Parts: sequence; C-alpha cells; structure tokens
Amino acid sequence: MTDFLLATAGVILFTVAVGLVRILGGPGDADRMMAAQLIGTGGIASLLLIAAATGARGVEDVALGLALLAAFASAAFVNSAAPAEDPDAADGR
Amino acid sequence: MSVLQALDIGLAFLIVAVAAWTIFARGAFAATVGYVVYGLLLSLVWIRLFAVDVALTEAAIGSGVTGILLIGAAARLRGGETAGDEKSLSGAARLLTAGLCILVALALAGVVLLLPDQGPSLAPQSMQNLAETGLGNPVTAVLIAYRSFDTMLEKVVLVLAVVGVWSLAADRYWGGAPGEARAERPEPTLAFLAQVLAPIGILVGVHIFWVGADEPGGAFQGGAILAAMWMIVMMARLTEAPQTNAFWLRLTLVAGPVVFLTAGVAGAIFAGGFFAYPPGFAKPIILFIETFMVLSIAVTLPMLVAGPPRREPRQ
Amino acid sequence: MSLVLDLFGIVAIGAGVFFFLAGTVGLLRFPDALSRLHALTKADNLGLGLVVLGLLPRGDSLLAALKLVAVWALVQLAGATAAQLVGRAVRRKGSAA
Amino acid sequence: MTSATLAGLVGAALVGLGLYGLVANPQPLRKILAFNLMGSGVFLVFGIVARKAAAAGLQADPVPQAMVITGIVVAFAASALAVALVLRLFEDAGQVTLNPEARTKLPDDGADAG
Repeated sequence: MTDFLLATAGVILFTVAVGLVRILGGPGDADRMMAAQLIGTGGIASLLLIAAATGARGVEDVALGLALLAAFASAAFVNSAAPAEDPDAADGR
Repeated sequence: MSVLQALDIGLAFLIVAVAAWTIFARGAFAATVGYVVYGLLLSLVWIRLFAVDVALTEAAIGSGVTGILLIGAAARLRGGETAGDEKSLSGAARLLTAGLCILVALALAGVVLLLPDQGPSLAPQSMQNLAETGLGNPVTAVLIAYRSFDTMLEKVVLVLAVVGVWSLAADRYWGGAPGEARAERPEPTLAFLAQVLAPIGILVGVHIFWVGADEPGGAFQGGAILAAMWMIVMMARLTEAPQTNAFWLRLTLVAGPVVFLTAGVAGAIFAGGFFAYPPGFAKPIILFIETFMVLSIAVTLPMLVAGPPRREPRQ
Repeated sequence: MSLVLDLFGIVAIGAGVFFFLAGTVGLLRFPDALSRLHALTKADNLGLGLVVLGLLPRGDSLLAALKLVAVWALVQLAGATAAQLVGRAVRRKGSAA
Repeated sequence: MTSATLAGLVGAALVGLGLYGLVANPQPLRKILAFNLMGSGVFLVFGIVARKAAAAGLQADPVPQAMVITGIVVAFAASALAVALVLRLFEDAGQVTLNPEARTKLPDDGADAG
C-alpha cells in the first residue's frame, strides 16, 4: 500500500509537471496562471499522499496552508493586471 | 531502486527544471509564475526531509506571500523590460559566468557528498532541556528559548525592512496609506473569496500558532497565514490599507520585538540571565511573547508587500 | 477489514489520478483559454476530491480527517474563484490573453 | 543515495543556477528571483545537515530547522525591500534595467542619465 501511495504521488507530480509545458509555451499569462493552479492542486494531492506513505507528522497543516493560499497567485494576477489599464491609477490618485 | 527513491529523483529533476525556467525564461512574468510553482515544490522537498515546520514556513511565506509580492511587482513592471537586455553580456562572458557557476555548484555538491553521516549536533541537548521549557515542539523551543536572541533580532530586521520600504515614499506622501486609490469597483468574485476565506484562514492561522508549542507550527507560520488573510481582504478592497502614520499600526509593528526584548531584560533581572526564563513559568512566558510576535508578523508582512505610502495622509 | 479499506483507497486514489491526467490533457490539448479553464477545474474538483476520499480511512484521528476534508473544500473554493477571476481576465483582454 | 543527499545536491544545483541568474540577467526583478533561488539552495544544503544529524529520537535536528525558518523570513523581508526599490525606480525612470547600453536606446532617457 505504501508503494502504491508513493507511486500515485509520483504519477500526479509527473502529470502536473507535463502541465508545466503550458507555463513554458504560454501563449498568454492566463494560461500560465492556470498551469500554476493545476500544479498547486496536484502538489497538495502528492503532499498528502507522500505524508500518508512516509508517516511525517503534522503535514495536514501544511496542506491546509497551501490550500488556503492556492488562489492567491491568481488573485494577485487579476488584481495587479487591472490597474495597468486604468490611466487614473498611474499617478496615485 | 525503491518507489520512494524514484519519487525523490523525479522531484529533484522537477524542482531543478522549474528553477532553471525561472532563470532562463524570456518574460519576467513567466519567470515569476515559475517561482511560485518552485516554492510549492520546495515545501514538498522539506516534507521529504521531515522538516515539517520548515515546509509550513515555505508554504506560507515562500510560496504564498512572496508569490503575491512578486506577481504584483511583475505585473506592474510590465512594459519596463527593455529590448536589448538579452545581449547585456557577450557570449564569451556568458560562457565564463556559466562555467564559474557550475564550478561553485560542483564544489557545493562535493561538500554535500563528503558530509559525515553523523555530524556534530545539538539535537540531544535540545531534547534534554525540552521539558524545562514546557514545550513539545523542539523547533519552537530553539526559536523562542535556546536561540531567542536570534529570533528577537530577526523581528527587528522585519521592522527595519518596513522602515526601509516606507522611507522610499515621496515626501508629500509620508504618513499616508500605501497603494493606489482605485476608482473601479472591486471584483465581486475576489470580494466573495476574501469574505469566505478570511474567517477560515484566521481560524487556521490561530490554530497553527497554538499547536506550534507541541506540533509543527508556530508564531511565524501562523502569523504569515493571518497576514495573507489581511492581504486578500485588502486586495478585494473590502478594507483600505491603513495610514502609515496610524498609531495602532506602528504600535503593532513593534509590539513583537518590544515584548520579546522586555522579556529578555526581565530575565536578566529576575531569572539570572539575559533571556533566561524562570523555571516553571517558561511556557506561559513563551506563549505570551509568541502572541505579540504573531500580531506583529500578521501586520508586518502585508505592510512589506503593500509598499511605500502613495497617498497624501488624511488629517 | 483493512483489506477492504486498502482496496477502497486504491480505487479512489486511482480514479483521482485519472482525473489529474484528464485535466492535464485538457490543459494541453484544448484550443482556447476558456475551455482549458474548464478542463482544469475538473481536475481540481474530482482529482483531489478522490485522493482525499481514498486517504480518509487512513487518518489516525477525527481532526486529521476533518482537516483533509477542509483542504479539499478550500481547494474547491480556490479553484472556482481562480477560474472565475482568470476567465474574466481572459474575456476582458480578448482571446490573446 | 539517501533522499537527504539528493536534496543537498539539488540545493547545490539551485545555488549554481541562482548565481548565474544573479550575474547574467540585467533585470532587477529577475535578479531578486535568482537571489531567492540561491538562498533556498543554501537552506536546502543546511536542511540536509538537519536530516543527517537527526539524533535523540528525532526525525530532523531542530537547531538548523529553526535557523532556516529565520532565514526564510529574513529573505522575504530583503526581497520585499528590494521589490519596493525596483518599483520606485520604475516610477521615477519609467524603466528598470541595470544594462547601460539598453538604457541609452530609449527616447525618454533624460531623467535618469545622471
């Protein structure tokens, strides 16, 4: 069972790594954010699987922290993409 | 080769590949997204090293808060990239640099391979004295008890960084709020996310701080998660960034180091040594210090990300 | 009993892996940003959900199990809002973004 | 090869990569990224010391772990200060590059020529 958990963690990690090709290729920043989102979810899944297999303590909290912050990159992307189009924002008022 | 080894090797290749992408990518934004992914993979590596406290810090600060900082900066710097940048070094200089960097990496790799299996370690001592601190998590004990002076100075570094960031403000903005005033309506989705996430996140942050006495977690990790929650609320424009001349803000920023230092001086007077905690009272004192540290961290990190004041102070 | 639980775990986690694969294939193969987004959210929802489901019986305490479910719920929330945010950004800038 | 040694080798590779980016890339933001890569490489090398010295019934030595945690926080503070400096430079000069040749090519260069 341990080997199965580790193997699935590896397969998921490999799968999301293929998703990295999207980051490399683009074509746009939105695709890059999507790939980052997928890797975030896959990373959390393999984190939980690895923890279950190796018996590291307290890993649920790490997964909880990652899950809480999963949307932050996308939020920062949208938030800072918006004012660039707004000419009023440039001079601070 | 066991499955675990295969997984380790795969993870190692993946993380080096992502790191190489953040260095060699053409666009700054693409590189920054790569760095956020890299932070996530790095916390996986720390889990593999059984350093769960570090993994938690890396997840909260390395990947989460740094991600907001860098992605925000990359988006604002768009258009600031200049065309001739790729040719700033000649081919020969590039090769020479690469060669020297490979040499440095190889030397370090050699050191890693030559490390003795049983190096000198303070682990036994730290475990022997753990009972006296009343804590169950040795990492927290090192941070707040055995090496408390380091941790106190680190808090001072954070305050100095805030002072440095604020000092970049134009004179007329001194004391004002950071960030642009935005005319547009807040994104409704972002507001929804912030409204749902913030209460849960505050709960998780306090939980991680509280269990940090005995389990992986602690003031830094809990404080960083609380900080992230304040950031998302500000990003969604549910609340304005505070004026940097607000008394409560400045008080909270310095509360952590001040309480820490006071406890250290009190130790010198009452317990016979700078940063000594009187026996029997160690755990309450440590938790007291940590509470103020959590507050300070939760306020310091968002202020660092928000940047210098960019609005004139309201009177 | 433990055999049944193991079997349950293998089936659920295996199915979860399948959805991660499907999400990645969609991300790579679909022609435009919005349908790629659609593929991505499926992986988020079902992939992680099934992995968590498979791991639930292995938890040693109720709190640990609750945390696992909370992780899944939070990723749901993050995935849904991030998809909405990115999708809106894509539409605002046209298909080039 | 143990997973600790492997992580140490990854750390060594990260230091090399980060150093290269720090030297070769003229954009300040990319230099900040590279510097952070280098830093986390150093943390990893230190982290394997923690894993190797694991004794007293622990999975990892707490002393290096605590120092790495301190290091991550300080590295973040330094990055935030550096980012604030870069953004301020961008506001004043309209561009950010440390490459003098690329800079003179722009028409609006008068402001930061000194």
